Amino acid sequence: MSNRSDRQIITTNGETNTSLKDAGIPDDAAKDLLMKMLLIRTFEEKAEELFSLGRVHGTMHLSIGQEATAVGAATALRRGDYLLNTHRGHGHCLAWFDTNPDLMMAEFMGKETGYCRGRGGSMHIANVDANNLGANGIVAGGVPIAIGVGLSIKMRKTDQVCMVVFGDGGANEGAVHESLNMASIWNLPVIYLVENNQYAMSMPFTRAFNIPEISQRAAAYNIHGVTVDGNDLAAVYVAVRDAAERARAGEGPTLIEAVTYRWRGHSKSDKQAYRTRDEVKEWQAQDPIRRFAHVLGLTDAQLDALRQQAAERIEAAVAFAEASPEPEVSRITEGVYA
Amino acid sequence: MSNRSDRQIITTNGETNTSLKDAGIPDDAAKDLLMKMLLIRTFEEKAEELFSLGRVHGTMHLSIGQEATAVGAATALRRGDYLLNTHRGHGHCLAWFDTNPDLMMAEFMGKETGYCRGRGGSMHIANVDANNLGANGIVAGGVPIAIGVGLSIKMRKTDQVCMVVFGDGGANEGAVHESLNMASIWNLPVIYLVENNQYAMSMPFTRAFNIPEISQRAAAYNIHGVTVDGNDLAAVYVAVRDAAERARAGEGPTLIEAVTYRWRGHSKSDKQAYRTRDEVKEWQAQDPIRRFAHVLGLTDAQLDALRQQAAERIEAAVAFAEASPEPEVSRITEGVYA
Amino acid sequence: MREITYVEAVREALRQAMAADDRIFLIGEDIGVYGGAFGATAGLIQDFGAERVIDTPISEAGITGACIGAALTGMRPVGEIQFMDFITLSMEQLVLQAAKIRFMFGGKASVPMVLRTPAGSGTGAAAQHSESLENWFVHIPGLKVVMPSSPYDVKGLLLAALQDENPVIFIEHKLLYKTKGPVPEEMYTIPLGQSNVVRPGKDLTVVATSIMVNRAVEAANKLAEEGLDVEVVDPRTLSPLDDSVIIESVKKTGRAMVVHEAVKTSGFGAEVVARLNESEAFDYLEAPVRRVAGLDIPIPYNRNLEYHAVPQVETIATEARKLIRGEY
Amino acid sequence: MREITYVEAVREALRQAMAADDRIFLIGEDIGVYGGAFGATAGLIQDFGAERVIDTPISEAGITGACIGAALTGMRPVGEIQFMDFITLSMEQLVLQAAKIRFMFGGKASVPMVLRTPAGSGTGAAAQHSESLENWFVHIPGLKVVMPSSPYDVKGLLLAALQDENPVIFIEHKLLYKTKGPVPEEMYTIPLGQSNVVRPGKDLTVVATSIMVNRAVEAANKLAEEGLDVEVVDPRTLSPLDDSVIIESVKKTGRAMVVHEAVKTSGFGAEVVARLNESEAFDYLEAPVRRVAGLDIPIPYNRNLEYHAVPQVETIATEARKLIRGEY
Ligand SMILES: Cc1ncc(C[n+]2csc(CCOP(=O)(O)OP(=O)(O)O)c2C)c(N)n1
Ligand SMILES: Cc1ncc(C[n+]2csc(CCOP(=O)(O)OP(=O)(O)O)c2C)c(N)n1
Ligand SMILES: [Mg+2]
Ligand SMILES: [Mg+2]
Repeated sequence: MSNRSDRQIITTNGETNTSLKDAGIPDDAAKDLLMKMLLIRTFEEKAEELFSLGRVHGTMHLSIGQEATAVGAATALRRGDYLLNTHRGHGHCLAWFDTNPDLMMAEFMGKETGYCRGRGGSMHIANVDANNLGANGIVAGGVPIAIGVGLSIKMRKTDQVCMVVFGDGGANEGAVHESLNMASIWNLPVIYLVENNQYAMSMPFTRAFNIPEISQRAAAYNIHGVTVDGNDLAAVYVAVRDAAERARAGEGPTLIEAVTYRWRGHSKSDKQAYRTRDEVKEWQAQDPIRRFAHVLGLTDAQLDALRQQAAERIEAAVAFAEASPEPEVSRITEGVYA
Repeated sequence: MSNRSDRQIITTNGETNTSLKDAGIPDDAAKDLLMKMLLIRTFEEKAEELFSLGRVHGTMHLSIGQEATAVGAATALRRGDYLLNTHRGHGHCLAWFDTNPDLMMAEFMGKETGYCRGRGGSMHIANVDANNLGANGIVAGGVPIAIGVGLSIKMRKTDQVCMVVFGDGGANEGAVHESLNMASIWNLPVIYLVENNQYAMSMPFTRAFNIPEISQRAAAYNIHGVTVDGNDLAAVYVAVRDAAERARAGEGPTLIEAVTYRWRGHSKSDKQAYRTRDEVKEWQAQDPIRRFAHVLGLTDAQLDALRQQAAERIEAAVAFAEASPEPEVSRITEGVYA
Repeated sequence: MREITYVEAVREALRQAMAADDRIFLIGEDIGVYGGAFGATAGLIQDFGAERVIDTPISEAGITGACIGAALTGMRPVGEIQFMDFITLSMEQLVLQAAKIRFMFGGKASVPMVLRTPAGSGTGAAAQHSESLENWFVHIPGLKVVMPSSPYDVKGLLLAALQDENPVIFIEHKLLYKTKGPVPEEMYTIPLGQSNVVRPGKDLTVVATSIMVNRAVEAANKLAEEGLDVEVVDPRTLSPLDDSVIIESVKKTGRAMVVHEAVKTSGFGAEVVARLNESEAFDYLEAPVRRVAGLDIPIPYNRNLEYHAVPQVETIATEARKLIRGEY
Repeated sequence: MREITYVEAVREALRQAMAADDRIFLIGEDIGVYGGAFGATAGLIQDFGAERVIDTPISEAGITGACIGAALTGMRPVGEIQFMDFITLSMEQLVLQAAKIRFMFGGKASVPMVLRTPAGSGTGAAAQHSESLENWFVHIPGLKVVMPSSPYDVKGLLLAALQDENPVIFIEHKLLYKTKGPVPEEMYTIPLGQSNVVRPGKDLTVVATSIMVNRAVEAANKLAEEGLDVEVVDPRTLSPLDDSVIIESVKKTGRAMVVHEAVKTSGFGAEVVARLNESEAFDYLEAPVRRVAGLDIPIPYNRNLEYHAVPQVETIATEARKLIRGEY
């Protein structure tokens, strides 16, 4: 048993990055990964801007600062695997297979051309054709669903895996307990990725938990548990890759805790009275994008050039979205039933 | 942390009983405890008889074979402490403070004189005056409620504790996860007593769990966890007494797993296709009542005499119940609102 | 025609559907060797194995999520919630996920799952094992709600539900399981969303659901001896509700009564009353539509109280008589 | 009189009640330093400390259970469910425990708790953050359901709920939080179970709940310019429902309309229609009672679709006009 729940701890100290060679990530591929992180960062910065300009309504949850977890995780999986995403899901969605930023931005802006025809919005973006089963407005809402995806994979006898993402806050929902137990007793090919970004809205991880690492809970179900530096792309990549290998080999689920930090407020209406500017600054010093650029040995100029490329791609997405039609009110009742 | 979740394992081998001296149970008191177990056994044997004679309707869940857990646990607590009980709760109810078998039997038979005026029945017997907050028809239904009782104790600054009982099956409900976590982070005076009687209806413990002991889950919340021989009254007594002491000292909750066995079917409609007669026989050989009588050095004749006394008390309860009036239909809508 | 019980009809539908479509599997508590709390799945694990008849831990939210995830990825799950009361633990997954996923995803996904659950009182199991919560689900767009009253209907409706692309809440009744009736051996479907005139009559329309259909028919037969001619309509599918049959019936009889076991306040009966008011039947109403339903109380344990908590044949007959004779 | 906002009135009621009764405490997600998702509890943790303003992990069933256990043992808990949608995770504790404990225990226990939660759409948060599920709870005996529409009412009703011995579901509306109105500074209560004539009129009775009361009054003022005189009745407490005021009003006006944001099918409007049918008001009805409610769809994200998913002032005015003019 103990061997099934041994935990490799990787420090969040920005200096100690997992080397790409150890991770088995070829340098040329690495550049694309950096680009993906930049795409996420610029998508969300643009989303923020559009929101403050009043060009989108509602609310949104930005994952700025958490890009390494999203890109590291998706990169370790295969086209055909499944994703169950969270309310803070722009990053995972953009990092996932075949995602088109145009359709994402169109959905974000509530347009008919969006992934969900403007019916879902930021918290519900899905691309079912690519087995991206959607973001979820309900904390841990996708976690029980992962049981069914895992069962379905087993029954269809494919070698797919299902990755379900949730937050530190979500980890305390009862449904997570039921899901982890069922995945364990049935040995399901499910990867539970907990993004521990230190807060659930205003609730600090340290007050919502009486344990130092969420991955310790894996032992309660006798499954693999591991805590990794969520700001170290290669570290996340390794953890998810290993979990996927085990899952495909019929060795069941893994609980991965990616330790990271939310740079922005929880949502647009957050005054952040629950944390200090200094704390935010400290974590920003570990910017996963700069860290990865550092690993790739890029100069600031080179990084800025890439950032510029990303920004252009996102501008194109905004242009596409703005040129897209609004949903027709006459079709408002469509899509309730099949 | 480790010291908070160290687990003393006590074998279920019938020969190794915890000595009363070690447990600090005086011999004279011990005799009353044996009597309590006999009262439970005879109450349930009578309940079974009344049911088969068609004199009660509905269903019931018998705890025959689990008496040591009920009596050992209640004995370790104080008048004024709280009990949240299960659907298989006759034993805990009879073992609790100030319980009157007459009113219990009357409730079981649906009479106006019953604890719940015949509205609740076997699955809902409560004696709120004695802080027995009731049995529960919902598996683990009392577990979230325990959080509130614990909070209330803390806020009222009393030295009470709350014991919530649930089964191995109940332990896999999501609400248990939420409750254990909240009790841990708030350090609540709650004792979680899991009666692992090897089955949840037809589901064997070994198939519903991928861990050898439920008490291991205490570590997921950094609380005390212990597994004891649920058929060894003194062992249960010691575990609950220690948990209560810690709780009163402000050291928070404990998860106690009492390993025992359900002799009867799950309910009256159980063909028991999921287990063998031999397995049942093996466990019956560890009859907690005989084991305790053995510890007390009683002869069979002496034990039978006590059994006779218990039977007479239960007969009196039946007589009281049968002489009691039925609830009046004209008062059917009473008690919905205060 | 061959007669079998309601529970046998459920089992036969499941067996035939599983044999015909290997995407279908069953998941729930004690549905394997135990055969289900009421025997609905008895023997199926022997026929189809533990991979397709899956016993679960006691985790209702997990069971529901398992159905949703499997349905989203090409399977046809049939979940069992052992008692309808426990569906209270599945509400988030059912209402916020299963019912809304298709709409939220712009119509680009579907969740073809069936959640079977037994409702109703009369078993002496008291307030936490006797719920009739169907109207909650009728209130949720995206869900279909089926409530069969006979062995024939339960087989045909279950087979139809298993072919439906939407999440279907399939509500059986504990006291109906042992009732017998003619049921074809072959597979057949009763389309969801078709009300059924169970007994024709001209003096009064009684719209009844689940076990109340049987009680309404019994009451109608009694009243027939008094020369009163009652029509009994069984919606069978509460959502989507086929009110055309009900409206036509009321236009003919001029009087209507709704009967259900669930508590009266904000129960399904209110929706039927409102539909009739909004329909052309309103002008044909010679008296206000009456609701005959469960008392606004939890189900009591005591057998006699339990009996009086929900409509019985006598209740229905008395109310119907009054309504026809204009004694209000 | 001093004017404050709806959310300030909620906060003032909580602050005054907590100062007066130390059995009262607050428990929920982000209600402390954050002040609640909509600011309802802002500043209370500073005044009363973390022992009486308890931030919880994200565990809605746990929050609800915490309220029940505390209420059973002498406290007066006020739980907050951050969005009404998430109450789907509390259903077992609310419906099978809180609502039934008193009855199941023969009337020998009580569960004096208040569960506050914001409902409704209009914030662009889409289908999982816009639910209006009040009618589920009206269907559950043992629960009380309150839905205040003004700053004055929300303070008086919340103070009354805090004195009630029963579990009360207290439903606020996100779009009402910023609305202003006159509110006395001192403590006062509005008894639960009293409907309120918000605007007198003689041509039509509009029964509206929560934010629809404001929209109905606005619509009525428009129609006044056309010489149409609409009476608006706000039940305020949906359970127990004081239908006497509604019935009297309809006997006077001869016409009735129910307006709510929740989806129409099996919504609270149906119950009002049924109550009117069963009452003496039926004979005064010159036209069938109309329901104006949310479309039978999940709330869409797109702002324009969201706007059209629920009744707006124009919708109410148009329907009222038709009803008065007999244009159906
Ligand atoms: C069941 C449920 N409860 C509460 C909320 C409101 N809410 C949305 S996000 C959030 C915090 C989630 O924290 P965490 O799981 O750590 O994810 P993060 O936002 O930090 O990425 C809360 C309380 C919700 N959406 N669903
Ligand atoms: C939420 C819920 N799910 C299912 C049931 C039906 N049920 C009643 S007892 C039981 C088995 C409980 O097993 P366990 O918790 O081990 O207690 P035991 O019966 O063994 O004492 C089940 C499935 C229930 N009452 N409540
Ligand atoms: Mg977080
Ligand atoms: Mg058990």
